[in-house]
Amino acid sequence: MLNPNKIIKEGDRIVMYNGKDSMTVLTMDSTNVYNSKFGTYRHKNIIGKEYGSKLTSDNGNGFCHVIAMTPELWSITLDHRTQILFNLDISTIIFNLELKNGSRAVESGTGSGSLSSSIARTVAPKGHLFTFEFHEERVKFARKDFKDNGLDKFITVTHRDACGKEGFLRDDINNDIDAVFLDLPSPWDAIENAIAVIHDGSMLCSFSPCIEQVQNTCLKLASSKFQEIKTIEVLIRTFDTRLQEYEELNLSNPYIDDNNIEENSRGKFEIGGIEGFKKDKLLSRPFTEARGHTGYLTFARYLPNA
Amino acid sequence: MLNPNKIIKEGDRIVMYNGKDSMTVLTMDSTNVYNSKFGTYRHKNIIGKEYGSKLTSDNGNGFCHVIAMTPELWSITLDHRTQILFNLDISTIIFNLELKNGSRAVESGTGSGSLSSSIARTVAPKGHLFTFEFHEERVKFARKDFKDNGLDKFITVTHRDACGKEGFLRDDINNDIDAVFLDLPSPWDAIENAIAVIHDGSMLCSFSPCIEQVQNTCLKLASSKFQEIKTIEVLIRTFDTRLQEYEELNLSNPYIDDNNIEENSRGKFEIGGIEGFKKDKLLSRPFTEARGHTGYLTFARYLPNA
Amino acid sequence: METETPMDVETTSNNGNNNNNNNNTIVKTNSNVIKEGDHVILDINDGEKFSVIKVKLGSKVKIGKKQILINSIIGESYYSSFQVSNEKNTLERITQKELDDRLNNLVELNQNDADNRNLDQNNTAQKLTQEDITQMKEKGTDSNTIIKTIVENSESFKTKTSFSQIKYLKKKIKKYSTIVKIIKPTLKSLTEAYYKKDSRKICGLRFDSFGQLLTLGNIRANSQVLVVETCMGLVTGSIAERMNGDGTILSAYIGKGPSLSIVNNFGFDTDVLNTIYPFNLNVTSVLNKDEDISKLPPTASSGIYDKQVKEKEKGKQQKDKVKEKEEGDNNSGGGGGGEEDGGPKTIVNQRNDTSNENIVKLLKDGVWSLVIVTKYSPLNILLSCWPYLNSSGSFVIYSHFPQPLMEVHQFLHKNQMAVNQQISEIWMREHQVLPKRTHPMMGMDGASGFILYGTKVTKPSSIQKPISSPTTTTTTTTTTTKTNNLLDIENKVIAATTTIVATIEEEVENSESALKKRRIDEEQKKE
Amino acid sequence: METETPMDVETTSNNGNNNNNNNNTIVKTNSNVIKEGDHVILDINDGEKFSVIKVKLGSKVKIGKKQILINSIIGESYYSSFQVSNEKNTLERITQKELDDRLNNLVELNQNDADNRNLDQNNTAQKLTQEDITQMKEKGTDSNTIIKTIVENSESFKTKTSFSQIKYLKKKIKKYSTIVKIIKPTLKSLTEAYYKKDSRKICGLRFDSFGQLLTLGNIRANSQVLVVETCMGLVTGSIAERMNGDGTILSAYIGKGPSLSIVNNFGFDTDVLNTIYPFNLNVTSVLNKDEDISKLPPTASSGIYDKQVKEKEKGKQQKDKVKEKEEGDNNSGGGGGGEEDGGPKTIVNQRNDTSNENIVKLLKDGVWSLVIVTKYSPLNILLSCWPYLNSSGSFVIYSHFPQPLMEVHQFLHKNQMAVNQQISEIWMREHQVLPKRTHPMMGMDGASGFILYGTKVTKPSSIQKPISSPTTTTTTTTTTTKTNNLLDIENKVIAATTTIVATIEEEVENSESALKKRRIDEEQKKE
Repeated sequence: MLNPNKIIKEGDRIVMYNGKDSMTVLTMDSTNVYNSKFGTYRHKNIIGKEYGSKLTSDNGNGFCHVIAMTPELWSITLDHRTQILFNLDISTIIFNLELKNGSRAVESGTGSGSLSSSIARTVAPKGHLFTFEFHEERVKFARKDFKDNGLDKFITVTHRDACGKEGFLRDDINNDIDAVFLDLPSPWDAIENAIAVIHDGSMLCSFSPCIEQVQNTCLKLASSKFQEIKTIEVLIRTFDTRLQEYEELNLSNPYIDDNNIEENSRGKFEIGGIEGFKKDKLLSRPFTEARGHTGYLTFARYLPNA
Repeated sequence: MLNPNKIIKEGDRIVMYNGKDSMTVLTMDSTNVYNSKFGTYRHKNIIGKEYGSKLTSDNGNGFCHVIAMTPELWSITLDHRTQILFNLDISTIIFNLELKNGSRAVESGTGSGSLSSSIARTVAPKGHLFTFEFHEERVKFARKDFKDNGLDKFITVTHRDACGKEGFLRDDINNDIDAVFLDLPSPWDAIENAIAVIHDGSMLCSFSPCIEQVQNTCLKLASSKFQEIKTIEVLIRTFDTRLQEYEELNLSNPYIDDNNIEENSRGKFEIGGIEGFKKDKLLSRPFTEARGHTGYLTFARYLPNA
Repeated sequence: METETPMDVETTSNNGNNNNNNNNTIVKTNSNVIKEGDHVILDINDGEKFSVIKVKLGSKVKIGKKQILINSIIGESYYSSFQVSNEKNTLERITQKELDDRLNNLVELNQNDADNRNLDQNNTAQKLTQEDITQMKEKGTDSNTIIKTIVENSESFKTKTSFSQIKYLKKKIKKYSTIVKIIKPTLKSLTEAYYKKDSRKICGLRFDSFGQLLTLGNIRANSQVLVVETCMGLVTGSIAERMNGDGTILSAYIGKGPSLSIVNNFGFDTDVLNTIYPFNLNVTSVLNKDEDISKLPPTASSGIYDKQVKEKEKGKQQKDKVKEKEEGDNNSGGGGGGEEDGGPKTIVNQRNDTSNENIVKLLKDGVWSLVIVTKYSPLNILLSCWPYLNSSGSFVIYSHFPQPLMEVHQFLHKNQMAVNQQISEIWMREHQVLPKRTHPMMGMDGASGFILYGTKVTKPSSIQKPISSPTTTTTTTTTTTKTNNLLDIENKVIAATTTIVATIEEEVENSESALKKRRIDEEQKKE
Repeated sequence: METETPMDVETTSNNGNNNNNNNNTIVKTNSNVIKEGDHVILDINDGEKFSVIKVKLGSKVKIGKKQILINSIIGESYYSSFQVSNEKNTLERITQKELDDRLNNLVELNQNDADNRNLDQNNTAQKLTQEDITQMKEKGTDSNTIIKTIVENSESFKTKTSFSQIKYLKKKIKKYSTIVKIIKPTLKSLTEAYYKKDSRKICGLRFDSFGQLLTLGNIRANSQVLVVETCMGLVTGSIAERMNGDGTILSAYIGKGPSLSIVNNFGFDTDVLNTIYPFNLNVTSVLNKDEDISKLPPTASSGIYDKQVKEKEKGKQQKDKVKEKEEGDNNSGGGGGGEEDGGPKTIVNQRNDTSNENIVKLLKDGVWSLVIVTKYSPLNILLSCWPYLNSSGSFVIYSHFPQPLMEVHQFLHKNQMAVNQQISEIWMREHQVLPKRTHPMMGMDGASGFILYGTKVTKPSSIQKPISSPTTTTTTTTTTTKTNNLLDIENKVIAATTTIVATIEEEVENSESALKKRRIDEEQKKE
């Protein structure tokens, strides 16, 4: 996922793109064949092509764009075992946790591994993500996905309850964690465990859907030497942008000459004695179906000495 | 406020408009003079003019638009004695309380009378608003304002605590209230009083800034034979729309001929060896300073028999 | 005021001990009871489907695949719920409490809050096959039994939290039984129903934008309003409801005849219907050209006209026209003709004069509000109606897209035809308020549409004819004019705008600073 | 990796018991301590003002009207607060607890929650005049005493709720004393500081949009990125911080020389600075014309270059150029040159080769990400850089306005140059979380700006030269071309778009249905 070449080769994980709603992940295996309503593609015919190419299917009936994998595409295409964090929440978390190449981060729970993949991209290759998940099946799935996506070198998955006695303690963690992310039903129960692995100045983020969880978390943070406690909501607004057929009526008025309208002959029509014409106009509006809530993001910095 | 004539006459309340931030309310009195940084205007020179006219000041140095009063302009120009409800909240409240000419409504508290004026416009002339306010000074101000704006026939102001024993009971109210609006610190304490004056099918709305108030209110409503309980937030997004100077750089690329750009000579410039030109473009963006919260609106219908 | 029809009782039989402005009688205790002759909305399964019908003893309504007798709703309260009895094909009253109890009695709910640590992710926890369930249904098993069986065969149900269990049961109840709620048709309920059903038919007008439209349009009784809409009459009806018999609504249609079928569904009294004057928008266009108005065809009959009455009046030769009208109706309603339009047509405007001559007279008298909600480009419509809006009157335009409103805004601003203009959009979100589970709803309607409003003003000299070209950015239109002319216009516009940009800037900054100031004021007050 | 400078200790002295990808040493316990040589942000009175300085024993900073010695911050923790001692002109450490206690000890707070029933609305509750207060200040009275006196003379203070009292006191403390917080310069803290100070200098790039920009741009270590920005280097710096020494950043400037002064304020190590290759955007333009690159002037020196070193290298004849550059700097930075730029210049790119020849080589090798954040119209910039973005690479453009992004979107879509395109905006709100007083903040930043992102694709045959005319709506530009030509273009565009409209529709609907589907999936999972 992190270092695509320009040319597709055996073993690569690629995305077959046919629209935002129609993406498929393939691992290149020259003995294999990909079948879809967009045509049949032998992997060996894909291998050797440039990433980003528009491929024609083997029988010539369909086409498909083949693009390189990113954590964002991965989060769209993955099988949603749990609710996943949305892209905007992820980017806001990474920005405010001050992650970069070299950071050492802790996450709980792992869930579908969507945030984990994004964190790994950011902290690799010098840093590391330790992710904790109490659900055994999810641990297995996550480990496999990280390996398949070539992220396993940068992510360690631990099967453990973050609120339990052991918390985030591991032999390879030694008060050197720069950032902790919590997505738990009772995040306040994991805050002492977080404190055990972070250092002066580390950041913590808790994601919760309900305001009551936020209230408890903020109280716990305030009484645990955290400062800069801040709760925000971020929601994405996406726009439907396109050349749109738009109808103009030719009505007289005392303010502008309308003969320029009459000269336009594209798609002229008449309705109830009024003349009109159609034109293509570049219009944009927010999508009606939108996401009204994902969760509240609470950020805080651990400052035991300030 | 409700029945402006086309021509300004003695005693009219008008708005001197010089921009969204610069409006003044005047009551026409032919002996009076209006002085502002936009010039001096003798009222007698304003009287007789058409509403909506652009007036030149008496000394010819300034100008001003004179427009008719509306509840919206009133709410902008009034002296904010308390926090006022915003226009969008007001229109949402009126819509969902199903108010119309003929409705009988109860409001508490009166506050600055901003919502009261809007309700009065909607229920007049066949209906009536009974508004209750526990702060004596506000009662006096409100009565005066309603009279000055010609709304006093449609609004009765009562100086009373809505949560007190008497509640909304009056001789001229007899289980015939169609809609109740509550803007109180503890709205749940006024709900029994509201029930005493409404009828089967009446609507109630409570406005609260804090979520804890909403939680208490919803619990009380659910246990008091209200149905269709719904809490919403509405926020206005306003747009800065204007012809804007926009700079285009003339850079070569393999995709479009750029000679059409070079021919445009308006505001040509050069920066770091790159040629560019300025053009006016109609652009729009949301204002940076926006209102992030006014309050939660909780609506419910009283259905003791359903 | 007479009470000729039994519809809209609340309004027409409005009297009692009110202060001084009320010449009607109040019988509030009856106003919430469903009576014969009422128009009612049937809300089937909490918004799954809506129908508007006129209540008549003995009439049947198609719900699902069956014809259901509605007699039992007469005399009951509005907003009551009824269950469809599959055996008797009738509606049976069911209270909210019964619905709730049913939920609680159906199965025992979990008392401990289970966590989902060991929850199996594969949804293979149901032992019944879809076939088993279909069989039960076909046998006519009652819904409670079906649900109980499903639950008993669900492995995962026991591990759910009580909250999830309730959610699950509610879904199943909705799936296996039909609940009908009888709703009073009002602006609010009709807007909700049409928006849910197919918002395109009402130009996507969401309730909150609709509220703004009426507020910013300064809609009130005893006013004159000019409305241009392609929302099947919902906007005209909303204004009529607000005015409730006092005022004048000039309702311009685009097409062969008025397309106001939703006006019927309000169940308005004759007084209210008589405030509506439908006319062809072409009248304003012809009037603006100083052409002879008498050449225009008269206002054709429409959904809000009783066809039979009209036909009698106008004779056989009108028949073709009516047919054409119906086509026009369908066109402008975006496919119209759903079952909500199927109710018997009421008689409108028996007393008001909708002749073109009278429309022209009313237009020339002037209106205080101009309201535009159509699928067409708004600038030409606005300008065509502009001469009839009184100076200082309010205009308000709703559009799906911001771009057309930007053009109108710029045109009116540039030519100093309006002040106090503002383009806005609404961000609206619903909240789930439950103990320990309070949060905004996950789903949200992201598109309120856009509204431009403002106040018409005049220059000292009276209206001058401004330079042409709507804005610098309208394009396909502008670019096809003769070129010399075009370049001239460009130059003029550019020359004209440099100063204007400054003026707007000023106003805009003022408006930002006004908000700041208000905020400071408020904070000081809060102390 | 060497540790040549004491800056950015956390990164450069990074080692210890990590798994397998870490060849550095960790001394985490020291990483949060302020040391000589560190770049730090001084946050004065909670965002009232920011300064970035390089810490040196004995150096003074101007705070208010005084020169304050900063020695005392060395050795203290980052994010600590200091009070300005007016007597000694030094900074004195004050803990959060002390600040809180001060609030509580100052006066006795109200224990009962007063209501505001009898609150006098006129703000005449203060018996002290402004003159009295000024006199106290001039006498050098310490802030605590001033506040105490003000409170004692306030009639209304006693009637306030304890919550309002605290709010009131906090405000007064802020007004009558100066608290300085020492913040570590990072992408997050610098973005916050510059956004608060003058967001126009950084093109209005808000933190959440910035996060999206880096995520959607697929920014990561060991990648190649082409960035065009007029944000004084904040965007270039952000990418450098993320990459932290591993990768290549081609940073195109528009003007006489690089305008990257904010890059200095990150306090980057040489390794990190060496990943940045500034070059004149004109290089891509010249390269696209197949003209001789050697005719272009070399990359001029800039804020991120040590002037002295450069001058020595290039000789005296460059002096004029440096002056010009500074002007260019000011222009594109929107008035730049505030005190935050005044710190000593660090040395950048001593090892990397920023000759135009090497830039051309790096461009031709291709980049995986193209990031554009400028005040200029983005389409031409994007197209000029497009040949150097690898196929399947990510592009992301930030703009204050949606309209320019719509044009880019349409152009790339029409010519099938990109897939997975999306224009978006962020709605962000902060919340006050307090017992019984939880609510969203009343004030909100309503303008996140707009982002367009997408993935570059190529056609099977290799890039064809598409038809000209950016979009049908660009106007002033298009309309001034020769008319015959223009009409031709119009027709072509219109012909081309009819089919495209359908394609988009399909994709758009898919995307809506995808959201629906996901929601259903989630709900099923929740059960």
